[in-house]
Amino acid sequence: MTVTENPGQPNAAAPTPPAIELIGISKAFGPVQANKDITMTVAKGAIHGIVGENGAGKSTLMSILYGFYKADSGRVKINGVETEITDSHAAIAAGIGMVHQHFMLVDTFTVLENVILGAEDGPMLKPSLAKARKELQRLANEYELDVDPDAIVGEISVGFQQRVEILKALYRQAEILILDEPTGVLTPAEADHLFRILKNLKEQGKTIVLITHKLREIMDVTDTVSVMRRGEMTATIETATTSPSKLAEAMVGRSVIMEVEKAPATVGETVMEIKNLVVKDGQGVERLKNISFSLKRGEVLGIAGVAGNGQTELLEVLGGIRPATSGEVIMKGDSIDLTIKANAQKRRHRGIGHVPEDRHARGLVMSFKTWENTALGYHNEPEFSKKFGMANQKAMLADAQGKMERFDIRPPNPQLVASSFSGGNQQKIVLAREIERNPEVLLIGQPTRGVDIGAIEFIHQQIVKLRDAGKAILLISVELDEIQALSDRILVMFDGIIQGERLPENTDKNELGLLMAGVDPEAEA
Amino acid sequence: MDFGSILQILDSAVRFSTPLLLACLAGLWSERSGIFDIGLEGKMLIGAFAAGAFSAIATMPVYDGGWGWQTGGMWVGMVAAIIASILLALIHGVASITLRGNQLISGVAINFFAAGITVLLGASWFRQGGDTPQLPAGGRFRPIELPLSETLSDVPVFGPIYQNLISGHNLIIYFGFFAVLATYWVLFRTRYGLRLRAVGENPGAVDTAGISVVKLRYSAIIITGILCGIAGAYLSLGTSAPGFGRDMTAGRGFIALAALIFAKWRPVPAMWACLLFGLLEAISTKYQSIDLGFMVLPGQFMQALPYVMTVVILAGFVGKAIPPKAGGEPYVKER
Amino acid sequence: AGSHGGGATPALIFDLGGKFDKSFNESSYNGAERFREETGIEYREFELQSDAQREQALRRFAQQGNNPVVVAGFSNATAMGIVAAEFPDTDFVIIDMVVDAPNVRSVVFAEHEGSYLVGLLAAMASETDTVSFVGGMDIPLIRKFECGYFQGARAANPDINLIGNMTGTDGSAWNNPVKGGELTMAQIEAGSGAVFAAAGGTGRGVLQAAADAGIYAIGVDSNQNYMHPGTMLTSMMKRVDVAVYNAFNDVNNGEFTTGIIAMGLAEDGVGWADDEFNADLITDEMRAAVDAARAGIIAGDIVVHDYMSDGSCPVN
Amino acid sequence: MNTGIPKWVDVILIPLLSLILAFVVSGLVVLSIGKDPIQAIKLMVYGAFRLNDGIGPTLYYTTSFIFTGLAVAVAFHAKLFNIGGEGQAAIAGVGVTLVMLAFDWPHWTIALLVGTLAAAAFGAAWAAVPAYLQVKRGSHIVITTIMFNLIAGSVIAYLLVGPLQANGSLPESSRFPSAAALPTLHDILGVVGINFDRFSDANITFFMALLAAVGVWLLIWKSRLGYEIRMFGESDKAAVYAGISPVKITMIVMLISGALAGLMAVNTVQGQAERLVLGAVEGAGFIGIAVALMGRNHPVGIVLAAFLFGALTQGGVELQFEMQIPAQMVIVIQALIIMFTGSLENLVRMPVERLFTRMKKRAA
Ligand SMILES: Nc1ncnc2c1ncn2[C@@H]1O[C@H](COP(=O)(O)OP(=O)(O)OP(=O)(O)O)[C@@H](O)[C@H]1O
Ligand SMILES: Nc1ncnc2c1ncn2[C@@H]1O[C@H](COP(=O)(O)OP(=O)(O)OP(=O)(O)O)[C@@H](O)[C@H]1O
Ligand SMILES: [Mg+2]
Ligand SMILES: [Mg+2]
Repeated sequence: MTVTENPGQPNAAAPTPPAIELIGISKAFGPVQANKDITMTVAKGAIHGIVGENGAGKSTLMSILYGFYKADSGRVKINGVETEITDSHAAIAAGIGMVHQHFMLVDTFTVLENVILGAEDGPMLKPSLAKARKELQRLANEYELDVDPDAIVGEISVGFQQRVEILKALYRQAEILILDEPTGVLTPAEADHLFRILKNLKEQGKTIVLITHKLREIMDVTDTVSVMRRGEMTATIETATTSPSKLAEAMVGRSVIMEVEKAPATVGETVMEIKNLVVKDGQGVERLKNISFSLKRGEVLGIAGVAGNGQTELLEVLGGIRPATSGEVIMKGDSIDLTIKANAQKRRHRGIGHVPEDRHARGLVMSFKTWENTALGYHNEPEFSKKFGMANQKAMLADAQGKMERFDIRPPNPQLVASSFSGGNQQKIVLAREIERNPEVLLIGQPTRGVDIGAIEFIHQQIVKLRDAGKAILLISVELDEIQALSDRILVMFDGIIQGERLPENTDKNELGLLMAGVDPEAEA
Repeated sequence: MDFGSILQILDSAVRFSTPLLLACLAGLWSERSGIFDIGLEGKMLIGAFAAGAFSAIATMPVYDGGWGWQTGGMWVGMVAAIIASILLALIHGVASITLRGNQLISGVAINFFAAGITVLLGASWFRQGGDTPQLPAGGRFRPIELPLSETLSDVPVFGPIYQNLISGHNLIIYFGFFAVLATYWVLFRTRYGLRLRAVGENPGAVDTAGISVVKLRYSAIIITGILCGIAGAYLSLGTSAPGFGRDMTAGRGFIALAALIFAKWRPVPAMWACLLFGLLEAISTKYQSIDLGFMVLPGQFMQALPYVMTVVILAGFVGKAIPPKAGGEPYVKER
Repeated sequence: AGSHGGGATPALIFDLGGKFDKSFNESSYNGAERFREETGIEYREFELQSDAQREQALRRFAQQGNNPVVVAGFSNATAMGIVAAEFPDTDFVIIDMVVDAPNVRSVVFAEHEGSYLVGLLAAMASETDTVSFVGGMDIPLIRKFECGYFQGARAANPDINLIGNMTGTDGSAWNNPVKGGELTMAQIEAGSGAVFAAAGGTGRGVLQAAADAGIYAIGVDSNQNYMHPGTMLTSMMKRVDVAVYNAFNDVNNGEFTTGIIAMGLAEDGVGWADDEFNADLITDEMRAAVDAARAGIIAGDIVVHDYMSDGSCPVN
Repeated sequence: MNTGIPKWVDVILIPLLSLILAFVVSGLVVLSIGKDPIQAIKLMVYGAFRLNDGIGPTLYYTTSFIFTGLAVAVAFHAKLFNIGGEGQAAIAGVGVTLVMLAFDWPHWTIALLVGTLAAAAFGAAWAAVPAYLQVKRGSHIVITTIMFNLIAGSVIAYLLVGPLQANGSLPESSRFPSAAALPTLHDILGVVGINFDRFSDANITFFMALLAAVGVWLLIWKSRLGYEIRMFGESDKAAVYAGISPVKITMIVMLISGALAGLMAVNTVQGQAERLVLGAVEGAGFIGIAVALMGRNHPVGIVLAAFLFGALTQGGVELQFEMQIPAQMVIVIQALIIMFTGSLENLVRMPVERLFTRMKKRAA
């Protein structure tokens, strides 16, 4: 790191220089221009938000500031001093800390070991660990950041893992803290706690940059906000002077209908009955603890809950991906094989469609062409089969072409591999495949995660259309807004059980949030 | 079986296990840093060759083109072995760290390369079909009698154990056991070890902590090279077959790998695993066929025993051996 | 066969152990070299790398007009049988095995006789009541060495303990000195005072282990006495070099004959190495005994059982 | 990677440049042992393609390498690294021997059919155990297949000095009945009037190998099973989501792979040696890895790469005969080819890609 005094810069007598100044930052990943000539200023002691569509370049920009990526061009000033950030080491030395979207923790290490990694005091571990233990105690007291220093990081919840990340930054005496989508994995209560910490930090004079998709959070905690679009910085505004819909418009470049339009549901008979479902994972931990509910024609049953409370397992058991430990699922009078012999293809034959939570890992084969992906799971159907075990590739291709047109998947070229589509279009490929089979029951996990606002509109419309065609839909989402907007009935899951059932018109975020945290407000009352 | 034969078998087991142990620890360093290494065999082989060749050259009479050293030739061999093995390790490093190539393929290539080049060079240097000349006493590591081994030999039980089993091995064997402790200590007690373990689990965490992933991994690979070189040197300088013979590693690199998995990438269990494999080899050497009463296990069965046991152990007793999480995959920040 | 008027264009094929195995390949190399030095005629050579190359190598030399084509090693019998039939005008020589064809000379050695002599010496020299044997690949030929050796040892000392080990069952057994060393150490632990290695390259480890422990060792095929003066009691010489030299020479002189040639003590085809390196180890008494035994065998007074004649050994 | 380089660069230019690099370094190795690399390469080409006794052995080796290369490739499509071709082929040789010695064969066609089935079955069986251990017990298939190679060696050594040994002194089986002998290329091409190398071991299995290549192409890219195999290889999670059992697909793939590796025994044991000998596989199992890598796991590439490696092997014999360069030279060349086309591929790929992106940018 080289520090050069800028002669044009006012010194101590003048007002404090901004904590962060990014000047003309550009960055390309191969053919992708992730950041284009970006300039941004953050005042010292401010909480600054950054919003933008998926892939807009937010993480890239902050990773450059943190020295994780190297910018192709541009300059950085920290506290008014031109600073060359060659790597994360230099960033740390300049007082910058970052909590990455995907945590950078060593799962097999203890909290303490994770905290000192790279900030040890000498070649031997013992003294470093002892010192860190004390320091952690102090930080915990000061900022409400309690964690057991000897816990193995892989075994604590994401909320605590995030605290470890913040502790790591504070232990390195960060004056500037960057948080990349910190609330995506938190319960509302945990998120509130986080924001309290952030305000506390702000009071101590620290500068905070917050990347988030949730416009409400921007409105609640930030002082200023920047909007990014396709690698460019389109606006920086005082938060007080804007509104969510204005921000959304700035992000997408057109006005967005933020409400889902749907008629009241006409609910029919029960299609699927889940009774006493229990699922244990590989370590023998119960992930689903005796769950029962039923699903009816013509309804969207929303399952709310913080990620990791059993929703994934529920979806996977129903979708035939993992066996159940015990329990029963009855579909139209016949029970479904939940044993190890369960098989997702058989489920599809029974009329169960499945849009998985993780489209990258499950829903698509990223290196497969679109026409191969639109047959995924249905490749043994008669229309895709030929004699002697051969595949009818012509039929697959024609089928893909049609789906791409009907779902407005762009570019509509079935020969392109899945990874060359944007997140929204990838999700549309999965949806087209599952919805066009016209399943009796459609399982949908996180339908709009990482999907831009325009695509969200379309996807929501499709879900509602399927419901109106009299099909049953089980929707799992960590986004409360989405659950509230789409569901005709809401179940809240917490720690493998159904914590409560509500109708959307009779509840609010607050109550759902409490349920998601394992508290039943009705029971308490 | 009397006490004497038991001691003899154990003694033999220690000798058989030493090259395995050194190679296993070598693999441990590499894999703990996130670089899979099935090229241990090749690095050992080239180490054995370099050791045999340079020790031979050092001790060969001057008129034969050697240096005419009477003693200490083995140290020349040892250094050569380490250098040769490090060079191969660096090729693996460039392939898997810098060029982000496939680590398995790189390992396979290195094994092939070593199998070929040792014979080519050996045949061209010494004209003995790829073998090196027999080494004189000054060109190899001789057993060391530990103090008091004669004096204590009369003490019942412990005396013979001390004299035969503990004393009377060469320096490399003692180094092997020292390396276990050193590996343990460095990995779990020092800053470097912490970082190294971290880079094998999550290189992103190391990178964002401001430490160079590349440097850490290269350093681990070099340690792997050193240890493999010593393992190879043991084969040509430390056994009763002084000198290099073609393909003399005979699959030990793979057994060492199996031991590493068996030990779940931990140094002390690695030692036990290697001793177990050494013991199996010692038994199959001493008992060439075993009469079970109702049938005789043929010699071929005894020969295959270490391999069969490897499979059985991997399948039956290891449980789920979870390798360092980042192992095998190159660290790619920007695609 | 044998119809050539003379003038050899000889070719020599080495078996898997390689040209410098300190054993019979090296011995055949020495024979060929001697021929080259004496006659100035160059010969062609090929080191087999795999079993599958046997036919190819024989055929190639025959095809290119080499004569005679000589190969040492029992494993070549089948290939020789095939190729010899394809090239009836070429003279072939196989050593250590009999191939019944009109253009093949098969040279076999009475290894059991030579082994008997070194067994005698071993038993007399051993400072313990045990002598031992390390073989290479477990095949009848090596059992023949072992059996002769054991008979000789018993003849010298009817109470002597005998230990025998084979290194392995495939080709790698000829080239595994580490295992050879360990086998020897185990034998020493079991009391052996002299060890005979008939194991090709594996013998290197046997002889070294014996030298390290200070017991007597006996080499095989070529004279290996020089390797560890002081502990090398002797070597069981098997004059493969003579067989090769004779084959080259006979063709060169137009005197080549086919059929089986047996080389025993009488023909000096086998024997024990007696040179400056082991002079101090052989006492007069030993020399007298071994000379007597040699004479007895040649005269037919002593009959050494040949393991390969019936696949069994009278002593063990 | 989506840098959008033209396909021909990806499948032809880059491997070719890597190959050239491998040969350049091989030349340096030849130089380092004091021999003339130019002469060596001339000899190798001459030795491998000479009509009377070069191309025949080359095709014989090619046949084996096609089988083992396909075996590796099929497994690779499921991201399984089958290093066990060596052992699978060896055990397949036992299968061939058992059936060949069991019957009096009325005609070679029947012998070929049964021999093929036996080879495939035994090869598949030897692959089944590591496959099963991988899916059920999590034993790393790379290590178990290596162990099974070594164990196969012992099994064969046992059989050849024991139950299968023909006469008292040689570790080999009896000769197969002559009616089981497969027609050689000399016999076959003789029918159409071509006088092919009379002594070469190349035989009818060469055409079987080509058929197998076509079969593998159909399997991997045209069949539903192949679709499942590729899907499993690309993403095991997506495969489970699509209703594919990892256990089943792993077993099937390894059985196919083992069977393909086993087929090379028809070439070597039934076609060439006509008896079981020690070391009948001659390292072809390992070479299959290099062949698959070079051939980009595509049958067309594999056939070409197998031919290259066959020519290398036969050319290497020439080096031995004429320049006294040990056969290990060929192993070194193979190693360098694996290295440059496999693990060091980016050495060539990165600059080439950069070049093409720059050219594209300039064009745009
Ligand atoms: N390491 C990388 N290598 C190559 N391309 C990348 C890399 N990281 C990001 N990109 C690409 O750069 C662009 C910007 O990505 P970035 O992660 O900065 O977006 P983002 O605004 O943070 O999105 P999100 O809202 O999903 O977090 C995207 O097109 C992405 O595909
Ligand atoms: N290393 C990388 N190389 C290439 N593309 C990347 C890389 N990292 C991220 N991307 C791409 O950048 C975009 C944003 O990345 P990000 O990590 O935010 O994932 P995401 O799709 O937004 O998932 P999440 O649901 O976790 O937000 C994605 O399209 C992703 O594919
Ligand atoms: Mg991001
Ligand atoms: Mg994101």
